[in-house]
Amino acid sequence: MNRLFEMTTFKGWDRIGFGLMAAGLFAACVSCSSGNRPQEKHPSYATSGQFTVAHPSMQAAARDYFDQYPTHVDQPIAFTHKVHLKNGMQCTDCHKGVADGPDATIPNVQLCMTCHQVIATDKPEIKKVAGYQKNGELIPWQRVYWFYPSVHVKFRHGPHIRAGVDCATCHGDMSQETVAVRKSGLDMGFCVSCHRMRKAPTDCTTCHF
Amino acid sequence: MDRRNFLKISAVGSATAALDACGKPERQLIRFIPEEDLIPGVAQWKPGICTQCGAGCGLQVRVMEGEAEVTRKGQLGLMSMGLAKKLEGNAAHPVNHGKLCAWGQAGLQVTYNPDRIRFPLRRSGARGSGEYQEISWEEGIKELASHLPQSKPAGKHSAVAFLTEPLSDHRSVLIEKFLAAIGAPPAVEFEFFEQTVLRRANELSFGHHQLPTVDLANTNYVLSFGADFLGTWNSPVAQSVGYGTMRQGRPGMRGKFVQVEARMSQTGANADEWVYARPGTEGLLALGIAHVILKENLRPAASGGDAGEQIDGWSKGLPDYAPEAVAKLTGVEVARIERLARELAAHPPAVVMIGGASLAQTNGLANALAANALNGLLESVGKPGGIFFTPPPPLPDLANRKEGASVAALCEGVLKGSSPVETLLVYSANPVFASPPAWRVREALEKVSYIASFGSFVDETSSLADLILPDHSYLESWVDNIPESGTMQAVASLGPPAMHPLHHTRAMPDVLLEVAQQMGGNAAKALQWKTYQDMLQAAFGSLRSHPGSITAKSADDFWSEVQEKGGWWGAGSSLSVRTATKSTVAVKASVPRFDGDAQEYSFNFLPYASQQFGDGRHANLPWMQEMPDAISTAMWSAWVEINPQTAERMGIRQGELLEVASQHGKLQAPALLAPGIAPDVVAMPVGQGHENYGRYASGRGANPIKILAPATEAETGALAWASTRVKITRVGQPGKLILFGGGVREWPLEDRRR
Amino acid sequence: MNKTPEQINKDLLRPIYHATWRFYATAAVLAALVAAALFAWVYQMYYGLGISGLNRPVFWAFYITNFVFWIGISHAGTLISAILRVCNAGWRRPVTRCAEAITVFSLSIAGLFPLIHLGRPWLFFWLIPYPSERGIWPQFRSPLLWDFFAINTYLIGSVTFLLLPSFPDFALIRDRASGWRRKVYGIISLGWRGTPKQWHRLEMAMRIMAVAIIPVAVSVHTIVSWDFAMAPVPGWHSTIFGPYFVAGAIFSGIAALIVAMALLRKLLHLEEYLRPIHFDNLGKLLLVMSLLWFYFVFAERLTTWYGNFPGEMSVFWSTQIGRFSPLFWTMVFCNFLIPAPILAIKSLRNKIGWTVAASIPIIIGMWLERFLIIVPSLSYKYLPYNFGTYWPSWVEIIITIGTFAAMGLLYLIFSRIFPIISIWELKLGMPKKEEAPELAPAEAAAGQPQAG
Amino acid sequence: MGHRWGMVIDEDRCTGCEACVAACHAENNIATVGDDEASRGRALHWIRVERYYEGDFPDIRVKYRPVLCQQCSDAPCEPVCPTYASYQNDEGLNAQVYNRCIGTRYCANACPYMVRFFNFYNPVWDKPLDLQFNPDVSLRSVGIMEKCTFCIQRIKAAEIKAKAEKRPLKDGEFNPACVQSCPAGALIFGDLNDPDSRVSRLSKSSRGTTFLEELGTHPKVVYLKRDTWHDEQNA
Repeated sequence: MNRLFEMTTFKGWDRIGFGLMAAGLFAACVSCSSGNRPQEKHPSYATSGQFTVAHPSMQAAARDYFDQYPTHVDQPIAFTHKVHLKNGMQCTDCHKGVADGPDATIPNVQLCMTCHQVIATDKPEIKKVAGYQKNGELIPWQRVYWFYPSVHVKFRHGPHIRAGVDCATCHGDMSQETVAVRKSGLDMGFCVSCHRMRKAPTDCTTCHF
Repeated sequence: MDRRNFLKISAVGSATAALDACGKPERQLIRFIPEEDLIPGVAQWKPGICTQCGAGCGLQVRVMEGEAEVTRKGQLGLMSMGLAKKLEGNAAHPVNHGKLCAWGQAGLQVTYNPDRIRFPLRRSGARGSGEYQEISWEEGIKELASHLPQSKPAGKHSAVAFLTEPLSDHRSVLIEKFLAAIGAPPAVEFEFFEQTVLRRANELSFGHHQLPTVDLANTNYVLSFGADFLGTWNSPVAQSVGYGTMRQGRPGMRGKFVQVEARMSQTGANADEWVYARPGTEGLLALGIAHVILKENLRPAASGGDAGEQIDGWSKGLPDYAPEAVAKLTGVEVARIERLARELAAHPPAVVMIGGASLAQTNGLANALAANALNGLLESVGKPGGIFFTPPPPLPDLANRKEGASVAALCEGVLKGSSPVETLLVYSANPVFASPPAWRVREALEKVSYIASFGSFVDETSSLADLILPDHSYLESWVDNIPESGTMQAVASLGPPAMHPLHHTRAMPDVLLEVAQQMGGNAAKALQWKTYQDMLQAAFGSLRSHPGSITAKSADDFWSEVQEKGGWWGAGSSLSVRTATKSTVAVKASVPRFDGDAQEYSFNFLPYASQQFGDGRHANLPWMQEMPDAISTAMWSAWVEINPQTAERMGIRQGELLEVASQHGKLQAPALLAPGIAPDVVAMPVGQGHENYGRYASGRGANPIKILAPATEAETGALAWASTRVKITRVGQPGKLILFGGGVREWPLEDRRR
Repeated sequence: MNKTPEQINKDLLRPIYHATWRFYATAAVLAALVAAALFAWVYQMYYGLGISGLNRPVFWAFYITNFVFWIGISHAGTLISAILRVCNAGWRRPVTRCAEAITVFSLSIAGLFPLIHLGRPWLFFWLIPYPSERGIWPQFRSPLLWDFFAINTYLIGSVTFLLLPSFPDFALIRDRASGWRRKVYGIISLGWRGTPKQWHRLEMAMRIMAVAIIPVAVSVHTIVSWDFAMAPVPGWHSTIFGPYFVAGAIFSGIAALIVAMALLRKLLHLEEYLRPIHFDNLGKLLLVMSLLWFYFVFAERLTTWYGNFPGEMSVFWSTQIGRFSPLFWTMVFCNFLIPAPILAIKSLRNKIGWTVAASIPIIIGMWLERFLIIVPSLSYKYLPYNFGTYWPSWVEIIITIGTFAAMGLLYLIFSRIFPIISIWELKLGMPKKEEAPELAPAEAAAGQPQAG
Repeated sequence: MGHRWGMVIDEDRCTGCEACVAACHAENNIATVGDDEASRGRALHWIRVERYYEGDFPDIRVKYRPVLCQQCSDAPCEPVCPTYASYQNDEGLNAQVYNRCIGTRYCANACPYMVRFFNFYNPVWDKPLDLQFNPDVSLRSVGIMEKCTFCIQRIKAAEIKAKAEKRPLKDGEFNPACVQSCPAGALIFGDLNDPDSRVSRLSKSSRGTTFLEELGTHPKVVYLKRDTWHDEQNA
């Protein structure tokens, strides 16, 4: 049977609105947005934090229903991964949590400034960073990779790293990237196909609980 | 929250949601740089102490990164900080061995309660109007200081009173020193289910003015007179742990548990044999049993020891307490009294407990002494499987603390004008809610010219305050505790703050210290510590020289290790029993007096500590409100338990609204047909009926305390809260009784052995 | 009945050409009710099922009751007309089409309820087995999925069964009409020319359909009954449910048919066509079903009571003497004690008024029966600690009413589009009908047998 | 051989203190529905302590029975779910996949133990109560069935940890919230496939029964019946 699944990939078929879709969609978002709001994390959802069903808006609900995620997010700082990686930094230097924690963690402005006290202090972007630190604020990074609460997924980076999954598999080759963009939709098909390939468990409760 | 409300909220929710959508990221809250370095999603476990009841269980707090709305430099923003996510017992702690009760679990909702006071408040409206305005801590502290006398006026007490819940930690020391410095009388300790009687009895019988520790784990026979020791009495978790072992922990050995009471409690429900004795006659029954044991020479009278000496006619074999006589008074048949006596004697070690309503009678002390004497006779004092007294840790400050006046006395003084109070400081005690009407606490407080409260919540008492300086929650502040019972080791628990404060609050001890500094003079001299932490460090430092759980090279090591371990516990367990301080008169067990004559007020009224709310302090926790009570399965309700036969006789149906009237007031509550209650007794849980205690508790159910007679225990003057008689009338409309389970009798389907 | 084909055409096509103010009035009222129901449904989706009376333990109630009830009604048509067709009962001819119409409409209404009662209706399509990259299929062991297929099969089948014999009549209308009607009916009559070949094919198709639809119809309601019988719930888990439901379905179906026919007869003045004989015959059928139904109920109750399984007794007693007993005994009255005597007495049975009087209680009674199968069993399921009860909310009530209104509305509209009585079959039923198939094309086109 | 998680509940130890109930709420982000909803029978308690009376006053006894999902090996709730939201995972847990649930509530009807709970409304938490949410457990939304998971988040965490440290899981290394909290030690959790685990030894006790055994659901929760006291002297 599994062969069949792999052969037939009608992406997004299930998101074609059958008869009820309009009403359902309406209901989906209004009813959902009536619930408890998620703990605010930019832009609108928490992936490591709490999942709730609350949609901040109709639009978000529609996106959720159709499994659409924005690929490009405008960030407060034009951060370039390319340069940092070229200068011999490792992903884990900034994304500290990735090895042991479930989250990769977005670095604290303090961390940026440990180097940028001295390095490239004249650059306008760096000045902005310094500015944030001076106000005791974090840089309001916008999340690039996140899930809608309704997918009820508990993703942990740790096990994937230990299993030798290369960061690039999901996040693309960052050494060629400037500002991070969502490389893969990270829809369930994406995850499952890889899990099948690597003989990783495909039991629902591996990720959904 | 009712449905209409829900609909409203959801409507609003969706509206706001829609708005947010149009918002640009800039419009969202700024995010401060975290004050601690945490990896999201990775849990840390920090030690703490549970203060939900007096038992003083050790905690492990699960702390994880989360984002909370906080104000910094007057600006609202988000900050990633360590948040307590789950409370579990501290496995190393001698009292609770890693376990935790429902109240303890719900402690999280104290910290995260939406009704918490978030910043200092000064009264702006009339007293009790609940109109307050936010002020800064500096203002608050200055204002408080200005209302305290600089130093003791020659000769007499200054007119300052400090009202607090019973504390067995260094906060009490701090308060005591503070009050002494400003020449105020010692703090007035108040809680509704006070243990004065039992402490006094233990002092008389065994020379220990404290609650007993029962070694259930090793006992073979438990006879409990109304002690709800698995639910709300003394140190429930410790006792439950022992009980589990007593039942199934010892292969081939299973102790028997007999419960004597008038209303089947959650504890009584577990008894192998449940015995009904008329309320207040427990002492008689105990002596009746003792009589049989003595008569049949199952134990020598001498073994009664000091405890026995207290009882009139002990050495003569208690002639007045022949089973026949006792049976008449208690309603327990002769054969049963004799059988119980023989069983007790035949299954050492056997232990006797007394608590709850048996002590809250006019003859409470006599009952307690009788039970103690029986314990003595059974040679179960200070022996494995018997009762012990937890030795105090070597902390000199805590050793001899002065007893304060009672709330009743305080109020009387204020109302009579004999001892007026100008300034009253209130700390987490709520006498306005939990005192009989005859005490007139509210009027008394209204006559007090200035009241300052350290409460975290607005409740019936603190809503009368002129100034509210909100305390941290116990997860946010330095906590220590010296358990009075529940272990055979000397224990001094310590809990450093598990998380940063959520709101603009300050720990009460630190506030006191600061006030003292501001006042200067005696106060500043007496309280030289900068913070409560310093005080604790100094105090715990003295433990280092004593043999105990921690051996550290340097004082700093010791201090840091005490913090990691969550406390210090002394080596070995002392089984010593002091010689009693004999009372002059020999005690006679007797029948109690009740308020209201038996004809008109035909029911004994038994308030009892609710499994959900204790004495009412947990009523503002949604988890507790929605947790089904074990016996009634009720949620979000208050009810009157009445025997089904009686109900049938009076034509009362389940959930029907009843009016319960005593000589001192009346209340209305739905009827709950409880098969486990005597036909001439009605019972009601304490805890609901708050007028003003946050959104979850306010205006819900009725408060049984408000119809209680001010009757007191004859010897100790403690409130005899079980000595009121009431009459029941049908209101003739359904009450709001929410049951999770059906009111069900027999087991539905027979389980078969496998 | 001795009318010329011309008169027949006139009588039977009248409703299609002109409608009275009464028609529009009723239509308007019904439409309003349907709108109300739709609003209620949206409201429910907005706030969630909380606004219904559902609770723990009664997770199913009004919606599923309606579902089963309408499925039951749907057995009116196809099954009846098919059986009558197969055993070639002549008197069926005027009855068949209204019957088949009932089937189609009630079935489509019934089909809505599984969606209405979902917690998250906007994801209902996960019931449809389609391959996806996630490699997830529906649970084929679930009776709900069987339902999904059974109902769709039956719907398709009965629609075909309704349309097939309509083409000649469409053609008839087409040929007699002018203007837009001519166009429209021209299209929907799919080029029916009445050639012998077409007649022959039609007859053939009808025979096949008639035979094929019967097992489908039976299976549908059996499967619906399995929604309950498959779950280990006291009062549900019973082998008798298959036949029991089918019998009940036909029972309620016939009752509905009788009421519908009576209404049409009055409203569309079809007195000459729907004659007492039809009601009398249907009445006989109804009597048989009533007796059969009673037998099933009795058998089911008896075995339950005799078996005395504790889990089931609580449910049993709740319906016999307990909380639900009033409903239960009402049901027995409605389904047996009232109709059986009426229908048993010939002098009453052949009076249309009386047969209708016997049928209406049956419809109510059968609705109650579905309710009594579902709710008591859930209210008294095994563990007394969790016993509960149920009271419907306004939303559920309005939606229920709305579906009845929808039925009526659809039927009204139907009567404006279709000749409510199959004209050509009626004519075939008349004396000298035999040569009808050999009609000359020209005349056949008009669908008129040669008047001798 | 994989794990097969099971539980033993010793009714002789259970005191009806309901610590398990509170612990479960704290661990699993279970919503409190409020009094009005509760009175409609929509309160969510993944574990409850059932109370049954025996006899009449004054010779009356009570039987407590903590009831949570029995994690049946032949679960009636599983085959009836049309979307596979309710299924048995490879460690023998009756899993409920929230995102796949469309809310037919059929599973709840099929379950004889009444341990499945439905979100009739979207759960609402008054801020800042939501700060307490356990990030390892997802919040359920309106129209979704939820039930006891044996604290699967703890199971997964422990398994991941053990795998990272390249060692097998130890018996009693972790426990569901209810088991962890139970003061009297009435709840014992463990791997039934491990013959030496405490739970599999206890499950063979002569007092052992399973709940509604006659339904053939083969639960993985074993109840040890309440013992009776007998006087060795007189016996």
